[in-house]
Amino acid sequence: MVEQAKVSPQNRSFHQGAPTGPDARLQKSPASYILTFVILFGIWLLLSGRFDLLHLGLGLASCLLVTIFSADLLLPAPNTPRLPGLWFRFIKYIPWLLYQVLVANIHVMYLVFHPRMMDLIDPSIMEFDSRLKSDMSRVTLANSITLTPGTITVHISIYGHITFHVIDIESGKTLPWIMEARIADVFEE
Amino acid sequence: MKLVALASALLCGTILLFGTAEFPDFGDPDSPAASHVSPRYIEEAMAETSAPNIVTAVLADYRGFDTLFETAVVFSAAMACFFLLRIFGEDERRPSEKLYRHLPTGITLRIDPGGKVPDSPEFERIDGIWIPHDVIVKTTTRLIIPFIQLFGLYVIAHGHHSPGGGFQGGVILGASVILYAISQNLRQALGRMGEAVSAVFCAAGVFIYAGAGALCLLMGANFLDYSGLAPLFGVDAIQARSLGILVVEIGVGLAVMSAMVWIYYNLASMGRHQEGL
Amino acid sequence: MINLIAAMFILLGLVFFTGGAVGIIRMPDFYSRLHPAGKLDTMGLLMSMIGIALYSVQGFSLGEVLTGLKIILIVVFVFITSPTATHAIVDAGVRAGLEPWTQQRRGEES
Amino acid sequence: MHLFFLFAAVFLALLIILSLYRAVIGPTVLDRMIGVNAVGSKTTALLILIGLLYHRVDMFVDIALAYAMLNFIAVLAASRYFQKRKGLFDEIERTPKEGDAS
Repeated sequence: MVEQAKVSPQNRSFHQGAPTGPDARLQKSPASYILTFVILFGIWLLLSGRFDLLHLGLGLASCLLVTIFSADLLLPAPNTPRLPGLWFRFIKYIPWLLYQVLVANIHVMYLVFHPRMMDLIDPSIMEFDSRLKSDMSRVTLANSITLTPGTITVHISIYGHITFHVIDIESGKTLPWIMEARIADVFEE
Repeated sequence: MKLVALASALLCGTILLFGTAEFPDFGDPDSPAASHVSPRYIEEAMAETSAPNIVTAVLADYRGFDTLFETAVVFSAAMACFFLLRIFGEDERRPSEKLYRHLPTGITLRIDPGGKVPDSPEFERIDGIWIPHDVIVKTTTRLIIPFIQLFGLYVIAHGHHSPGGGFQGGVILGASVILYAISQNLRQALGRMGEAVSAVFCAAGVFIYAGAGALCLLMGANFLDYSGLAPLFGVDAIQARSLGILVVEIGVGLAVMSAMVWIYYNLASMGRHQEGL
Repeated sequence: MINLIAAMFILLGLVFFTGGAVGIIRMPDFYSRLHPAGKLDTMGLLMSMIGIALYSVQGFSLGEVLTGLKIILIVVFVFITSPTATHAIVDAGVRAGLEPWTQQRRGEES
Repeated sequence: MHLFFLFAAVFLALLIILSLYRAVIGPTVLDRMIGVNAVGSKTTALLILIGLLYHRVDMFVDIALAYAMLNFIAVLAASRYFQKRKGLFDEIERTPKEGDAS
């Protein structure tokens, strides 16, 4: 019934790379409550589209409930003065990411429809050490890598060691490194 | 065993198919439902309850009894899961050793019964079935759970105008809590919404529904005839029916949400509430 | 005019969707199937949603703009969750010990 | 334009059948999950196309959003379940060469 812990290939090596501090434990602060409430209420207005008193009142009550349940989930211990700049830089990062995703998509489309696909693809597993520190930036990197066709993040260890699967060597050669530099700029690390 | 299941499913299907022969034809304009019931709902629902979504009006107002007992069925399903599966006390096959992971180094400690438990925030208690330190899933779900919950509440609140209502919104809310339990672990989910809380909410949902009906009785109207609540809300009878539907939907949503979460807790941890999926 | 642009976007989205569907049938193993499955579908969804949003925002009334924004909300949601779902599946595969298919393995088999 | 949406919706439905092939045949459980995930993302687009056909996009957007959410939760739960509980290992041993598809 109980499968004992299997050592995965990634965990086998306790190799180099600066160990990070512990996850910032989920903390509740007044700033995070207020910010969460404002964000949620904006989304509510978008969803609802009705601005009479009853629905606005229901919206206030719902946002309050969700804020109480999960303010520490959305913004654990926010560093409030830094946030607007971070969001602005993140929004600037998105068009670049979309462009890269589009280019990579066309590459994978070419592979998929090519009659001799089996000769063109050469799947392999690559890895590299990321110098990103915080959880958020690492997750952004991992999801960006996964979103770009041709590369999938398999594992990201607590040291920031990233393992990813590539469909052909071309896809994985340069892109993750460029991405890492960009994300480091966004998160100022 | 598969053959027995297949045979019984086929048998059931055959019986049901034979039963349908007695039904009126599909879309038959002379059948009782199509000649009396549906036209009345379609023509009068908007004027009588001011709910543009006829399905909601039928579900929560015209056929309120039906929905009341559907909610009761959901509640009793959760109760049945609890009585059948819940086991109190420690698991004798796996004595109460505890596993802790030191986050900065990734080293796992095993603490035997009676040992000293580390209480520094650098340690994280992990499941014995070995949960990977999957920072991607954890962080992403952390970010989207509030929005899923907001959407669930939106679906409950806008049952009058858009598809949705208590059942759908309750399912989305319950799914958000289950998502939290899947992405973190069962213990943290229990800390956020405990077993007692889910049980009380589940009963409270049914109570809100039945209580709204009983309140109508007290105000001198029929059971679940929300127009009797007009003096309480301070509006006319039609608006009162609309608000009554909303109150009932909230009750249904509460019951469905906590029933889902409660059933999940019992099923995922095999009744012990120690380690889950 | 806007209709034409919207139709172009939806067609482009359908092309990406086709790529995803053909890809998960043609690719040799589990890991490489994930590439078209997770990502081409996401791109197809983005393209077709942009087309539909353009088509439905023609009147510029409040309700239509809100509907368009909701469609964009779906795209944002899928762009956050789809990589996570892909990662969860690939993680399950690695933990189960599935070996990736490579050109080398192909040479040994044939 | 209406006709165009109709044909697009029918074409998407055909693509769903194509993905369903992987969900039914797929040599391992994980292949089936890929199939289900692909069907889910196509269905989200299909729902909104249906909304356009009925001229009620505002309603179908809600349904599509709920569908996308539940699809994500389902895939995540299934992958966790097979990771922790179910005999993924057995299944892989029974089909040693799933890589020899032509």
